Amino acid sequence: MKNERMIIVRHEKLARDTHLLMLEGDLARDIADPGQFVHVKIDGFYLRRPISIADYDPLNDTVTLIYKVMGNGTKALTRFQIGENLDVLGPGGQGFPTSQIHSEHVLIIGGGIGVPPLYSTAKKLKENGVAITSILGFRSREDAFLVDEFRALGEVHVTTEDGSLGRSGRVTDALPDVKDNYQHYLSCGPTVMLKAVADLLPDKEGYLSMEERMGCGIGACFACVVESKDEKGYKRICCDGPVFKAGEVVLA
Amino acid sequence: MKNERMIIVRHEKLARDTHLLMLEGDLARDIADPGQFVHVKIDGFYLRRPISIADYDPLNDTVTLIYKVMGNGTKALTRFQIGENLDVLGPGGQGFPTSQIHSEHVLIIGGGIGVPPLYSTAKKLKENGVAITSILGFRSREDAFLVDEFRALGEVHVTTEDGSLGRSGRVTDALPDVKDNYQHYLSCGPTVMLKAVADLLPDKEGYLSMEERMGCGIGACFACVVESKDEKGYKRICCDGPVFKAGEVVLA
Amino acid sequence: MNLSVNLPGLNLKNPVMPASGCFAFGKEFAQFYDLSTLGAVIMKAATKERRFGNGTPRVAETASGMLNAIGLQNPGVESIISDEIPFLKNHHLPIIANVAGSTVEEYVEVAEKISPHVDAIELNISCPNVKEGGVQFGTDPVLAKEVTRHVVEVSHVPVYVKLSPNVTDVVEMALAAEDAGASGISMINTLTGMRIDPKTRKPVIANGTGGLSGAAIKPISIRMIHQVYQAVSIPIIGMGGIETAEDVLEYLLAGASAVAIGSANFKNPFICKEIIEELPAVLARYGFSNIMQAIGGAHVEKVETPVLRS
Amino acid sequence: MNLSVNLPGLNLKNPVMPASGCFAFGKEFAQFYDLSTLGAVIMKAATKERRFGNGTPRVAETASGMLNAIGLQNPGVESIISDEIPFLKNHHLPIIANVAGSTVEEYVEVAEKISPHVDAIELNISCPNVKEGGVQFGTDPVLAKEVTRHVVEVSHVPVYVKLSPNVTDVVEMALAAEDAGASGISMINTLTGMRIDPKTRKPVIANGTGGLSGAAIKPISIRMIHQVYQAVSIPIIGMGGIETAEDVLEYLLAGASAVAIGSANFKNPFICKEIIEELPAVLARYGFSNIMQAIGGAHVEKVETPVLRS
Ligand SMILES: Cc1cc2nc3c(=O)[nH]c(=O)nc-3n(C[C@H](O)[C@H](O)[C@H](O)COP(=O)(O)OP(=O)(O)OC[C@H]3O[C@@H](n4cnc5c(N)ncnc54)[C@H](O)[C@@H]3O)c2cc1C
Ligand SMILES: Cc1cc2nc3c(=O)[nH]c(=O)nc-3n(C[C@H](O)[C@H](O)[C@H](O)COP(=O)(O)OP(=O)(O)OC[C@H]3O[C@@H](n4cnc5c(N)ncnc54)[C@H](O)[C@@H]3O)c2cc1C
Ligand SMILES: Cc1cc2nc3c(=O)[nH]c(=O)nc-3n(C[C@H](O)[C@H](O)[C@H](O)COP(=O)(O)O)c2cc1C
Ligand SMILES: Cc1cc2nc3c(=O)[nH]c(=O)nc-3n(C[C@H](O)[C@H](O)[C@H](O)COP(=O)(O)O)c2cc1C
Ligand code: FES
Ligand code: FES
Repeated sequence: MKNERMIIVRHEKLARDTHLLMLEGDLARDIADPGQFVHVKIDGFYLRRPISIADYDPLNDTVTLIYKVMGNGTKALTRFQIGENLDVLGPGGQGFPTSQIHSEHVLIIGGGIGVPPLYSTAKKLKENGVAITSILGFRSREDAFLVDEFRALGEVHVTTEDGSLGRSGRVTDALPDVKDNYQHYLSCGPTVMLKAVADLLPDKEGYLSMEERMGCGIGACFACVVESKDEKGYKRICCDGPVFKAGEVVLA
Repeated sequence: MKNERMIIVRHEKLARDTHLLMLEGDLARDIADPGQFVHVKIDGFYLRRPISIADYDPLNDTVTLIYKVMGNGTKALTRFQIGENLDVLGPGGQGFPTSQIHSEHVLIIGGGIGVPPLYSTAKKLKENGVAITSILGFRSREDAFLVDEFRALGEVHVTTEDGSLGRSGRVTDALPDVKDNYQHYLSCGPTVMLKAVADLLPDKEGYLSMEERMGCGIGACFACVVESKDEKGYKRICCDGPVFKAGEVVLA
Repeated sequence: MNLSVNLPGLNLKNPVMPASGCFAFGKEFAQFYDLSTLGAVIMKAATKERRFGNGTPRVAETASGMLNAIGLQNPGVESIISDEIPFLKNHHLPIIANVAGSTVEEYVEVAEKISPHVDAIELNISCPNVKEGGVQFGTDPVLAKEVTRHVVEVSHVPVYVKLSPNVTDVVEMALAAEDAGASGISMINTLTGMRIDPKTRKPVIANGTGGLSGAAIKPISIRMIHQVYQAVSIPIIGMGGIETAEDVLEYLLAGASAVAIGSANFKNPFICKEIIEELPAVLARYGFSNIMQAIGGAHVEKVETPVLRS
Repeated sequence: MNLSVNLPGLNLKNPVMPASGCFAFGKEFAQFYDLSTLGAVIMKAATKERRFGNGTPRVAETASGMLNAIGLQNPGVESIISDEIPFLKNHHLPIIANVAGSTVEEYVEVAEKISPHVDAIELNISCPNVKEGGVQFGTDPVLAKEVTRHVVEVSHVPVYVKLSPNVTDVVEMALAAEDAGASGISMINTLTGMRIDPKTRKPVIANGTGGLSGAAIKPISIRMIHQVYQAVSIPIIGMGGIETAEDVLEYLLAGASAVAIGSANFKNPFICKEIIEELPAVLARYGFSNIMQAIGGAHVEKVETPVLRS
């Protein structure tokens, strides 16, 4: 893991309150798996903000983040300009173990701002010859992003809560539309969604990317624990996760 | 008094750790007297910083400040760029009452960063036909600024503590060099200096500009009081001052 | 949206007022906006005699806050009545007198004199910045009860007791005030703190210690109000680090019926007015259709409606 | 410059160590720098049995600080001895065990077990985040004295009692610890605070309240250390909001003989190392030729040398 000042090389709006931020720095070379995250320091805020790595290019030393404005920290982040730098700690945690997913077909299920980490994951799997079907859920048409990018990788089902794009409803409502020819599913989104997904797909092997408020982001403070079913009884999302095998942790 | 976002139109280094900052805004038109100050908010710092108005031009809506880096707030101020804006409250307090100083000759005595407010004062007096002699004291040659500007207004005596420019010593050491043909003296600098000056010139009418740590800067918190010899017993530097008649306040 | 809140002695058109000591007697702020915008005004502390206060420096900056040790400088209760209150009366808004003292007798005398001229008394038993008395009334429930009881007896208007956060058990102090007849609680005063200047090797503030205020202390105040709300049945005026309308809502949810804004007036002289203007929109944004719904809202068990984070 | 400080049980090559609970057992930070750089290390709290701790969220951000309610999650004293201490021993630096409990018996048992494996004990009678016990030991001098006495009796190494700031009179608590045989005082633990989320109308932290740490609390800690230094004759390990080498100097001047850095490790994982590197230059800049001159420096009356501000 590195603590580096990364240069902003792209920063643009993708959808309502949703921004793409491309950073340049050595840290890009340390990324082991898609689904890892970086911990970003924003001036004036005491705690760092965890943001998933949406894409990365170790050859050009770039890391792409996609973030949504949820509060004052992410709002302040929107004001940073190309050429300025950001204090970034990472890459953190365990991502989706793409090299160990020996599947023919994988189902991707992303909810809202849970979509970004799944993008580089899907790309990587596709490169490895895995077929991809995706379900992407958003609140509304204006919140949707990366839909075309996922279409380039395979079949895509979109859901919106208000029906303004794709099917009306939640990601789980689209599950019946998907042909049952996948061996693995990979999901990221709010915990309630992950739980609903895991409950509906008990027979598939799944990987879930979780979120929790973090202190250190490196495994030292025990802020981000989730109950697990192993002997130790807990996992730290920041270093044992954020990606876990479905069933490994207790989704409350 | 106004609370205004003023635009930075000039920002340059004048001497060691000493910077000139020219701001543009309506506030310039409200300045009644040289020697008033503005109260500047700097992002990330809880309290505003009081800075004297070194010069002002109500026709072009500009206010010039000269500040020295003394701590973290003034250090952060150096990073502001032309075109950015600053939250400024002012003009505050009572300046040097130039229109009431009916003198033929005035002695200006400025110590270090006490020099700036005396500049517009001296200019104004000169415009009113008053002759100016100045004593300007600095720590060292590298700290000196505005010397040429004061020379343009009249006779100047410079002192430096290390003797690297002008006379070696303090401003009071230069007093014997000054011909005793002035009726008023105006002084700004650290309180110990003001006291030494006032003690040495008991028979002259003098005006002293004082400093104290401030909370509100508008007269409401009573952080900046100094003992006075009137019935009330105190003066607030931010609104009754910062300029007082010598003898009006107790210089501890 | 109707922002009015009725508290003993105080019919507030909105729940926002400047905190004692941060607004003097209003004159300086009247140049920035019409004071009648305010829910009420809490005046600077009044003592029996004129006080000069502490030596300078009296303030110091801290991370997200400040220390002050003004030392209750004020012109004395009689001068406040004759020279300061008339100006405020012109603005037709409820006036709260902050009453300080070093002995029970002084508190009683000041309260007796000033109460006919104001709408409520804020009994300041919590100023950490004066050596002779004041503080121990705010940290000892027996003394707190005694001084409150005597002041309530002589006061012509309801008494709000202003609590110190520098205690092990703030609930015990609140209960003592309630028992003694207080009509409300005001909380919190400043936390005692210190900064040392490495250049001089001495405390920055001439008095040594000072009272910590500002955003830094908000979590402590919210916690204490949340505790006291559960224990007492009189209303709470909450304060400590309020800088936004969201902060006001956080105080209401914790259990405050009204709020006071102190140090933030120094950063932004318009702060009280701006927050009053923003408050209706902020209440609406979080689903409140009137202000009473918010007061104590954190104590009611609500059904959680988890929504898709999108 | 020689930065070494010798305290009971602890020969520190420099006075800087990570604070308990903010550094786990060192492994995570060992990837960033060589732990032997540190003056010492204070481990995460140890209890008798393994503890899962509180529900999540366990942290919340505040102005210049944070709240936490981890709830003393730890693998239990035996696992710490067998699985964690050996790693730290490899780095050849003094190790301090933070001992927690809910009963005197638990404190004693943990101290007895762990003390042979460490250089000192930090007796945590001040964790505000566990419901069953712990807190009252930190707010009641009689209980504090009792638990300290028993732990000192069984411990093989010097005991530093970690004080809570959530008290009316911290000096009384420090004296109780000293009387009971403590070799030093560690201060301060976190201040109890709360944040309420206007969206959910509930406390942000699952536990309700949490402990406030970070720069926000530094003035309170400095004040308390300044008070305690004058009252006790045992050394103080100071902590609360340290972020720079200047902050360390402020603590030394107030009366701390060594310092611990907590939450700032989360902002900058290199913070302890960087401060250790900067400390000699900072001490020199303010006129100190060794570290001992700074300790308690704010208490010595110095001649003021006013200089021309220029
Ligand atoms: C492993 C991980 C990966 C994430 N990836 C992304 C991503 O790719 N894109 C994206 O937009 N968001 C992502 N998030 C969520 C993101 O961290 C929060 O939206 C963000 O921290 C909110 O900060 P704020 O200051 O705007 O909000 P505020 O609510 O003001 O933040 C207050 C505090 O709460 C924390 N917080 C608030 N919401 C969350 C949350 N959902 N998860 C964790 N901490 C939170 C903040 O970090 C901060 O400490 C991720 C979270 C985690 C844990
Ligand atoms: C009426 C008045 C006019 C001034 N005019 C000028 C000027 O024209 N140019 C200039 O360079 N300086 C001037 N000063 C001093 C200037 O305000 C301080 O140097 C500045 O506030 C230091 O801020 P800092 O953050 O760099 O230092 P820090 O020491 O980090 O500041 C910490 C706190 O102490 C306060 N403080 C520190 N030194 C002083 C001081 N000497 N006076 C008042 N408050 C202080 C700061 O405002 C801040 O609140 C003036 C002060 C006053 C009262
Ligand atoms: C400069 C200053 C002076 C104060 N004077 C008084 C006072 O006279 N009486 C009083 O009860 N509280 C006084 N206080 C405390 C405030 O009223 C308020 O309780 C405290 O500052 C917390 O609110 P804040 O964080 O919004 O400032 C003073 C605070 C400051 C900063
Ligand atoms: C996440 C976290 C966990 C903590 N855990 C402990 C603990 O287990 N034992 C303890 O004595 N103090 C604990 N503390 C308190 C710190 O050791 C320290 O006293 C406090 O945080 C103040 O220092 P700081 O402002 O540098 O963080 C914890 C603090 C934090 C932020
Ligand atoms: S955030 Fe500190 S352990 Fe995960
Ligand atoms: S700074 Fe508040 S009265 Fe002068």
